[in-house]
Amino acid sequence: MDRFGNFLKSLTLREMRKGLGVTGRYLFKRKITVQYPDEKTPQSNRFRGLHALRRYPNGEERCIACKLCEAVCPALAITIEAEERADGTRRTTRYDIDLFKCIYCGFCEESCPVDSIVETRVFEYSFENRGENIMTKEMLLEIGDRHEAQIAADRVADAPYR
Amino acid sequence: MIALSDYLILGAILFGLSVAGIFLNRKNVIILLMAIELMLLAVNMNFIAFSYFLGDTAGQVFVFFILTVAAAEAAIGLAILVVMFRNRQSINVDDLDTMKG
Amino acid sequence: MDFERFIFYFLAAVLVFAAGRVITVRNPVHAVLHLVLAFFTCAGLWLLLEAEFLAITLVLVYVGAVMVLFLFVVMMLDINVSPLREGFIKYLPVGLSVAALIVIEMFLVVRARNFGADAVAIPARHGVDYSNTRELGSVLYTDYVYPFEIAAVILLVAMIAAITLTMRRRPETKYQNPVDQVAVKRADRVRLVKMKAEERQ
Amino acid sequence: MAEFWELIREPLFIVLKIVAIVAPLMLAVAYLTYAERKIIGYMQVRIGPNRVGPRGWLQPIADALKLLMKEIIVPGNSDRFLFLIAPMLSLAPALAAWAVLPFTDTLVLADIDASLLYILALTSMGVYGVIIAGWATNSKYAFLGAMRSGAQIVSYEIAMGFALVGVLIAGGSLNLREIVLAQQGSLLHWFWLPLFPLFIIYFISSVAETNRAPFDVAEGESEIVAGFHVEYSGMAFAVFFLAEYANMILLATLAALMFLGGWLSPFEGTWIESWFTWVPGVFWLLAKTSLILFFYLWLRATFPRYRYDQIMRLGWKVFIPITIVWLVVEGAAVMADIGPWFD
Repeated sequence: MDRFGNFLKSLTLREMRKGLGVTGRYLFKRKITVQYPDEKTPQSNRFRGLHALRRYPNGEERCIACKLCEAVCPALAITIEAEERADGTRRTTRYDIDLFKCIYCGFCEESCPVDSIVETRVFEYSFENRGENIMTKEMLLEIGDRHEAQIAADRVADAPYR
Repeated sequence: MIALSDYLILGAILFGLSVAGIFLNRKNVIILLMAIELMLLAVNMNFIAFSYFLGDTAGQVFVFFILTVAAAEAAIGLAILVVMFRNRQSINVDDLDTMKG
Repeated sequence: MDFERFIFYFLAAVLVFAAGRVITVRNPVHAVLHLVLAFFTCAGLWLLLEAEFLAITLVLVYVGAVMVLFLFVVMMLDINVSPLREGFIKYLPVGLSVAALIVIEMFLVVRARNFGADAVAIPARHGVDYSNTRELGSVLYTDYVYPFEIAAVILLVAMIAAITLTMRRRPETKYQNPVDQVAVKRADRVRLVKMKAEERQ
Repeated sequence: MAEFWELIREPLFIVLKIVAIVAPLMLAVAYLTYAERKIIGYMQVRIGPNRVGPRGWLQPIADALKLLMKEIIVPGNSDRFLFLIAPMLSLAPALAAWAVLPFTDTLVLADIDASLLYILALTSMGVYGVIIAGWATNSKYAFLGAMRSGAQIVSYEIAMGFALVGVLIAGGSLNLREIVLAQQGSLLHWFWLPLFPLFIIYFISSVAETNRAPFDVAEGESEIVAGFHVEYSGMAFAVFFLAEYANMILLATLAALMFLGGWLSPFEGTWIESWFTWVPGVFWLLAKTSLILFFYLWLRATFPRYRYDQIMRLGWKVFIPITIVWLVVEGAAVMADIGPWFD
């Protein structure tokens, strides 16, 4: 009897009709598409996008070339060279991030003792030529300057959980 | 207008070509099968030409039967060919020599 | 030269060309495709002879089924062509002369003096309400009904023969049975077991 | 001059009629792709293309322009001539079959007697484009796809042919126009009702015949990339695309003609019939065709791809027996003059 029931079920395409019913219902459901360039989904303040190097309010760059980020980077995307400056402090002479290697894990941000290297909310960027994927120190600092207000606000908002 | 002889000569040329094909490709079973198909086509051509010019449907009925039998022949021929290839990795007529003694 | 004549000579030329390529071309796949062309042009010629049903059947059965079978076999079998071409040149003179002999003999029989327009009158075209299919069907299902049934049996026999010839059971292959797969219920695969939690030591 | 006009008048008219059929067909193909993307998008709670032109209406034209401007790459070691001719071989039968399709009682390019047979013959030609493309490309994926698709098309043609035989028996003619006229009466006189199993089988086989989801193992993106047309690009690829959709429209129109009463009004024989007398018959045919095309898209949005052995099993072990059984039932019904259909 069970076999016959199965036979009848497959002959009358029961499962197929059920499936069609599901898709048929969804045809009339409200669409959840976000029209991307016009609308955007909300971002978390922990969003990990393009990198930036920050400065102190007096304009001095934060990075002290401790190379913790270089050491922790699982993708080996960060290259740092450092020298002593005239005033005796240690600062980087080169701070490169290869965005093709970077996996945006955020370890550099976590490891940084002075909150210098951070990942910003910027995610809409592109390269048109080879070599543009290497972010140099100047570029990173420039991004940091541009988005400092947002970066600082995100750090403050996230501070209770750290 | 086109006379009966035109169709018959065309059929004769087709037949001659397929005979030549059997001579030339005497080792390749597939081409042999195709030459036979071509030969049957020539025969069918004559049947239909006669049927039209003599106003008798019987010729077309024969073509119908030839088509069925030829289709059956082609199916079995190809099946044999596939089995032969499976056993000998070749479709060369010369390799079929187990009965030569 | 009227239009019909032009069509006839054009199709005949294509047909002879295609047939010639079938027997001379190196690659068997090309040979099959030329044979398809030959069948197709032949169907065109049959249309000139008011045999619509058979012309369409030729395309349906031969071009659509039999030649596809040929193509499958030729493409799937890994055939080494070069040893099969041996003797092509050697037999060329013999083959051509025999073929020429046959054609000449036939030509002597069927030439215009015996079967030309004067010997066999060209029949008038049928009217628009003439149906070749109906005509053929009425003959096929009355006078030739037994041969027709026998032809059906022959096809059946051929089908069974072809299947049994090429079928091979391969015991090492594993099969799935979709019927069983579909019929499976949750209860067949999952068993929920009630267990008491283990005592803490 | 007048003589010359006499000579070319008839061929010229035929060419004009062909253009009048093919041009709207091409447009329909273009907008079928748009409808497909929109409908499948809607079923997946997306909204589909909406950027090019108002509501995305120019999307198919943008796609066509893009494909036109792309380069046709011919792979090395391929059979160049066959490679280039294969797309045309798959498109030509799909277009040629339209010659015998009647749009209304009088509107048909060639009202030949064996039109259904002609269509069967031409649709069986379509497999050559696929096989030749797969072979000429000289690529393993393409060849695998071509073999799968060839076997599938040939197998499902049998089930489809049997379904058509049922229609022939019911209509008593091979002529499509007469088959439609035999369905006159009302909605219940159409052949979908007495031939319901054949209708379903015809529909599913036509999905398999056009290699569409859920029977699209021929192109199975996840296994063999795109099947027989992996190596095709630009316009050559577009022609394959065109052929697939033209075939879809052809088979849908055929279904509308054979099972859904073609250009006959669905309100025939009911009390509201007189309200719809002003609607031209072509409209009903188009509406029915669109309905069936919508079902194609619905299927694609719903079902996952069949496995190859399941496809073969369905074709040979399920469809063919069912059609044969139903042919016997139908034969008995014809002998017994049952119902409004077989008297």
